[in-house]
Amino acid sequence: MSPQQSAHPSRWQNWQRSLYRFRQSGLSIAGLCIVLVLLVIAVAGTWIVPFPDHITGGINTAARFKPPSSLNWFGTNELGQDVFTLVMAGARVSLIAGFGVVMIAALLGGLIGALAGYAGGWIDDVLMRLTDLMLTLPSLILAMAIAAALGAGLDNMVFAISMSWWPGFARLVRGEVIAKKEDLFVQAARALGASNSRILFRHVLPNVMSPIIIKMSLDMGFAILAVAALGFIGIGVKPPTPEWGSLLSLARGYLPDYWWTAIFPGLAIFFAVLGFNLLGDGLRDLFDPKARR
Amino acid sequence: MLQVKGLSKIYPGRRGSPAVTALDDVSFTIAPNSAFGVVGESGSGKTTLTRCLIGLEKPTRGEMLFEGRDIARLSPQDMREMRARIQIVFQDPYASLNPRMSAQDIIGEPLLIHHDRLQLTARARTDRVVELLERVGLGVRHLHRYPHEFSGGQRQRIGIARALAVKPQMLILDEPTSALDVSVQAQILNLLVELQDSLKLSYLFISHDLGVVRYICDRALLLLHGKMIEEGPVDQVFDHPQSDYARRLIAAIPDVDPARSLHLTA
Amino acid sequence: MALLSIENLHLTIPSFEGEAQILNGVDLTLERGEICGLVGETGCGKSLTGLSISKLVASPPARYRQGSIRFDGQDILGLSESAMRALRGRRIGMIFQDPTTNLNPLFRIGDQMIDVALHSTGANRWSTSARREARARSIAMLERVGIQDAHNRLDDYPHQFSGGMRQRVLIAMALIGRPDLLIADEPTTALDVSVQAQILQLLFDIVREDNIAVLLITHNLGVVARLCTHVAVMYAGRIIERGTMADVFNRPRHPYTKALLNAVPTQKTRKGTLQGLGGSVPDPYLPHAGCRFAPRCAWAEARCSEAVPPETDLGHGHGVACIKAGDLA
Amino acid sequence: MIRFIIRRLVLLVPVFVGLTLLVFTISHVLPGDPVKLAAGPQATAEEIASLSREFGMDRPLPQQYWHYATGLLQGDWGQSVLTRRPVAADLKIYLPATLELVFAAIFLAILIGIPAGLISAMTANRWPDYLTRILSLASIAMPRFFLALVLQLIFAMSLAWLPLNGRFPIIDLPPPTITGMLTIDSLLAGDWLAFTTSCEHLLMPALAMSLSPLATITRMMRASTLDVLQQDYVLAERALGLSQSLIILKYVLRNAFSSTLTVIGLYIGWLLSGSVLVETVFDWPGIGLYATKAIVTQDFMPVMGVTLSIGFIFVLVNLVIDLLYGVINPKVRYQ
Repeated sequence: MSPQQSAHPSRWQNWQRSLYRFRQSGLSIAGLCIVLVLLVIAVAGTWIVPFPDHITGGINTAARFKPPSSLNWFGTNELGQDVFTLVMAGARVSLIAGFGVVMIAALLGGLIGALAGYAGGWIDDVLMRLTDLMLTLPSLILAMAIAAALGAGLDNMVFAISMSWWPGFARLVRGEVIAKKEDLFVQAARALGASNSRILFRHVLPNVMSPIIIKMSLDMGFAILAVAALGFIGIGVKPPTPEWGSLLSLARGYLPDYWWTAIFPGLAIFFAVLGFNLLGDGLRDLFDPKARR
Repeated sequence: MLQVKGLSKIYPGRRGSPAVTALDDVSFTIAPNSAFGVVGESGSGKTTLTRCLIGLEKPTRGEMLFEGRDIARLSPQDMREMRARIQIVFQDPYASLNPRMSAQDIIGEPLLIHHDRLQLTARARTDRVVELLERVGLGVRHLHRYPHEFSGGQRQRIGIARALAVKPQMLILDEPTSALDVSVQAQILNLLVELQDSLKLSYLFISHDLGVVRYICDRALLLLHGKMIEEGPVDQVFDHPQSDYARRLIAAIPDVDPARSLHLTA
Repeated sequence: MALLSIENLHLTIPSFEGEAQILNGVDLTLERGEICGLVGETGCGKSLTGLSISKLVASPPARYRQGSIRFDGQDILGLSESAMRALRGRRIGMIFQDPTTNLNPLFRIGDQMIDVALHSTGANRWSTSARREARARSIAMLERVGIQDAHNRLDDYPHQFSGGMRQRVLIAMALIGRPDLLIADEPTTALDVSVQAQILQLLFDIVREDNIAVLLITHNLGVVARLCTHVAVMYAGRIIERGTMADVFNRPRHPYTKALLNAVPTQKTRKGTLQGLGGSVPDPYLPHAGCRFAPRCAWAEARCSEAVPPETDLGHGHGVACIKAGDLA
Repeated sequence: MIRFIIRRLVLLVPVFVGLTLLVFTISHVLPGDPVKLAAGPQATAEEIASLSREFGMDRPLPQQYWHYATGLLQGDWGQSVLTRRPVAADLKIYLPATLELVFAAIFLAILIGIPAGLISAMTANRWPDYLTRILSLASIAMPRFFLALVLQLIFAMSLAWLPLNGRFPIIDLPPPTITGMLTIDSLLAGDWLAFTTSCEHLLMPALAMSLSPLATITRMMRASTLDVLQQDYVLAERALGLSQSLIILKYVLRNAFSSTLTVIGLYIGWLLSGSVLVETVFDWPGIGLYATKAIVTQDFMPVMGVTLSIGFIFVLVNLVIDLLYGVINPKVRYQ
């Protein structure tokens, strides 16, 4: 039996057991479905939406404030635009923004955390003092200040939020790297004469990936929440691009009689964040079965 | 093979706590193809000694001459080359293997690290790994398995195979069998004895179990709080110890001898 | 009637891979004044046997398929949790392996000891006189296990004690209720050799003075030889040899006991003479017919794998579960 | 113990200095010119120059920082370019309102979260555990501002049980301000009516803000309780015959709570910075609204004032949490 053949049973068996645990928890599956639905909407949004012209600002004042009906599933807003269309289009903005924030924060924070954790000594102190200071600053107000200064726009908003988001990753990665650095197999590698980069990338980081991935999926939800929050305060994306937060903020003025213009964007945010939270929770059990009893 | 002269290591006290003397003027020599035991309880300094020998820590005083060259004062380049000649096997079989690497990667890694000297092709490396697996009593079927699929004894065998990969002259064995069950320990001890003869290795064997040290080693050294209490051939150290600490320690070892039961001696 | 008697105990624990057969018919009896060493390698089920006596194994999910545990005539498995609690601490004491994790780090030693002392007499927790009396008893017990300046040390925290000292505190806690049976699961494994010798001596003195029974669970044959009066060798969830320590250690009859004793390098073992034991412990998830040691046994025959070998008595309590026991001199 | 506290207080000084430096650099690095905005679109270059001189904007940055930092020490937190009102005065009005909201929210979160986490851990994998887990996952996902809207829609607009917004009805007589927190002031003044009305106004916004920390504290408490339950000392305590309730309420609770404590500290910072969301829905006159107005007009003195005050409070609160941790965990105390 050649060596390659024997490879498959062990690795496959390993994944099979983890998938069994993932499938076992209904919540994680629900989370996965929500996230997949979101992805589909974000990608194919403009084609499958009933009133594509509304996305680019088209209005239909005759049909103002229609309650939810078979034609307009979520009713229409003050400009007669179909709320369902706007919410669907909003998914793309939120997902892109959320993904952008998490990626920038994970890369920047991860780098700083890994460097501080691995190098130790004064580098660790300096970087960590800076990270702690950034953490004490109120993240939302900081993001608002940066976004307002740079002017509205998706990329400015993503930059603004990620500036206050990276310290979370920095602290996580630093803690994990410090813990892993003392593991025996890392010392063994050092005793073998392995170079620092080899130790960091071949031994330390692969064993640190799972908590980072879990945090990234959880943070995706919270990043979407932060983007919507900025939109809600009016510092978000330039109209007419639809964004859940700004939709909700506009709709506030028309409560309680035209409640649907507010409820549906709000629910959209809620389900998006819930989806990523459930997925993150499921991944945590997948990677670290001890975590959940 | 290895000459240690007046080795001391003092850790500076931090924030008001007093300095700690981990090693105090330790000297011994290990002849080629011989096994030298270091015995001591926790806090006796045996781990510090290991870390100094493999260059993870710098000693405060003293020399460690390996084939005439002092390990502590080697240039990084020479140090890397030295690392291929002295290898270490750790105590905890579960923590000393990277959980995300297969047995092939683990054993093959030293061949990769010292590729500049060994110049082995990928095919040659795999053959070398399979040969090492068989030499430690495992086989080609274990090549692609991950650490969590091995028993404690099997993992320790992989640790030994990894240490042998770059054909070292000396192995430092840091309590290799104390985490294992009795029957598995016996298998590993026999493997080590056989490897020493066939590969002409010299061992620095660290343990708190006098029975194991006596079985494997020719000479032994007893450490207490970093100081050398006894040193000499195994029989002389264990049968006619000079210091009363050694006598008390040897008496305290629970030997599998019914005659020494508390019920009889009390 | 024996203080403790376990008869044909079967225990299974379900998990992802299936139903693990942990205990496969354990029989064990223990009298006062006896120190019985329950010896076996990792995974043979010795710790779970100990925990079962004090009904600390959570069932569900674990399930006792057959057999009984009788302590002083009471059937343990049938007892309710509150009835069981009345036994724990008062009639059955228990100590564990790692002293660094067996004391709650956030509480003073006194907090826990006084609670245990109050429980052992069933006194009212809130009455100050009961608490003062409990504190006095705790101090007396700490001094008895060799802790100086006990009344001050009572207010110290666990991290201010050495490993050996902490094990002494745990022994004091287990004995404050004057139990008749002490179950010790690897009590000295985490300790240095010199500290281990002191703890063994302490246990020996206590058994002699209080005439209590001790079940010592360990994988260290040396500790058994030093402290135990009787020994029961366990393999794959079953006791395969039992008897007085002298009988079993001087004239082992079961092949597994022989292999274990030969595998320990003693002061006199010469290089190369150590016989290892091939193979590995059987997988608890696979059903198994006949003697579970057969696959690794040098003297195994066809009939060994047909039926589970019954235990034969070779004279004054020296039982061996092996059909060839008679002729294995 | 006292030495431990003093050392920690001394360590705060560099943190405060670091904070002021960081906030100052961030607000000056950002583009946008508040003076031009404040002077209005038609203002001539001359008027803008005089205005910027008046506010010392023309001087080099290090000098400006020195002026600002020394001013801070004497209680002069700078002036708003637009309203010319001293930032310190504004903060004195708006900060207590937000603090009242935040502490009410944290109080609710701890009051419900700790027992809920404990119960859900004790009944692991049975219906109360599943229910709490689903509820807490949902509440973490619930955006505060959306929840505020929904609460307003139900309890204020349709059922009219609670006031729609605002902090205190203008018609009633507010209690004399001592701490600036209406509920406490009315209690101190013994004015029962004022206390009930201020509580009515406080309830919905506090609830909206507390849902997410409540859920997280429940999850943290559940995870740490489960972790503590697996520790050897819990098995040892059971083996000694201690009753389940004694073990849980005395021994497990303190261990589990000590690890949940750090989360509470972090959440106070999160609440302080996110208070604007709930304040906008309920027109609650807190620093969130004050900061947003300033940010939109790029009037960075108030923004710096708000950011610094939140930073200081966050640092102080975390110090208190660390000291509390030291009380619970003796090992930390002796370091």
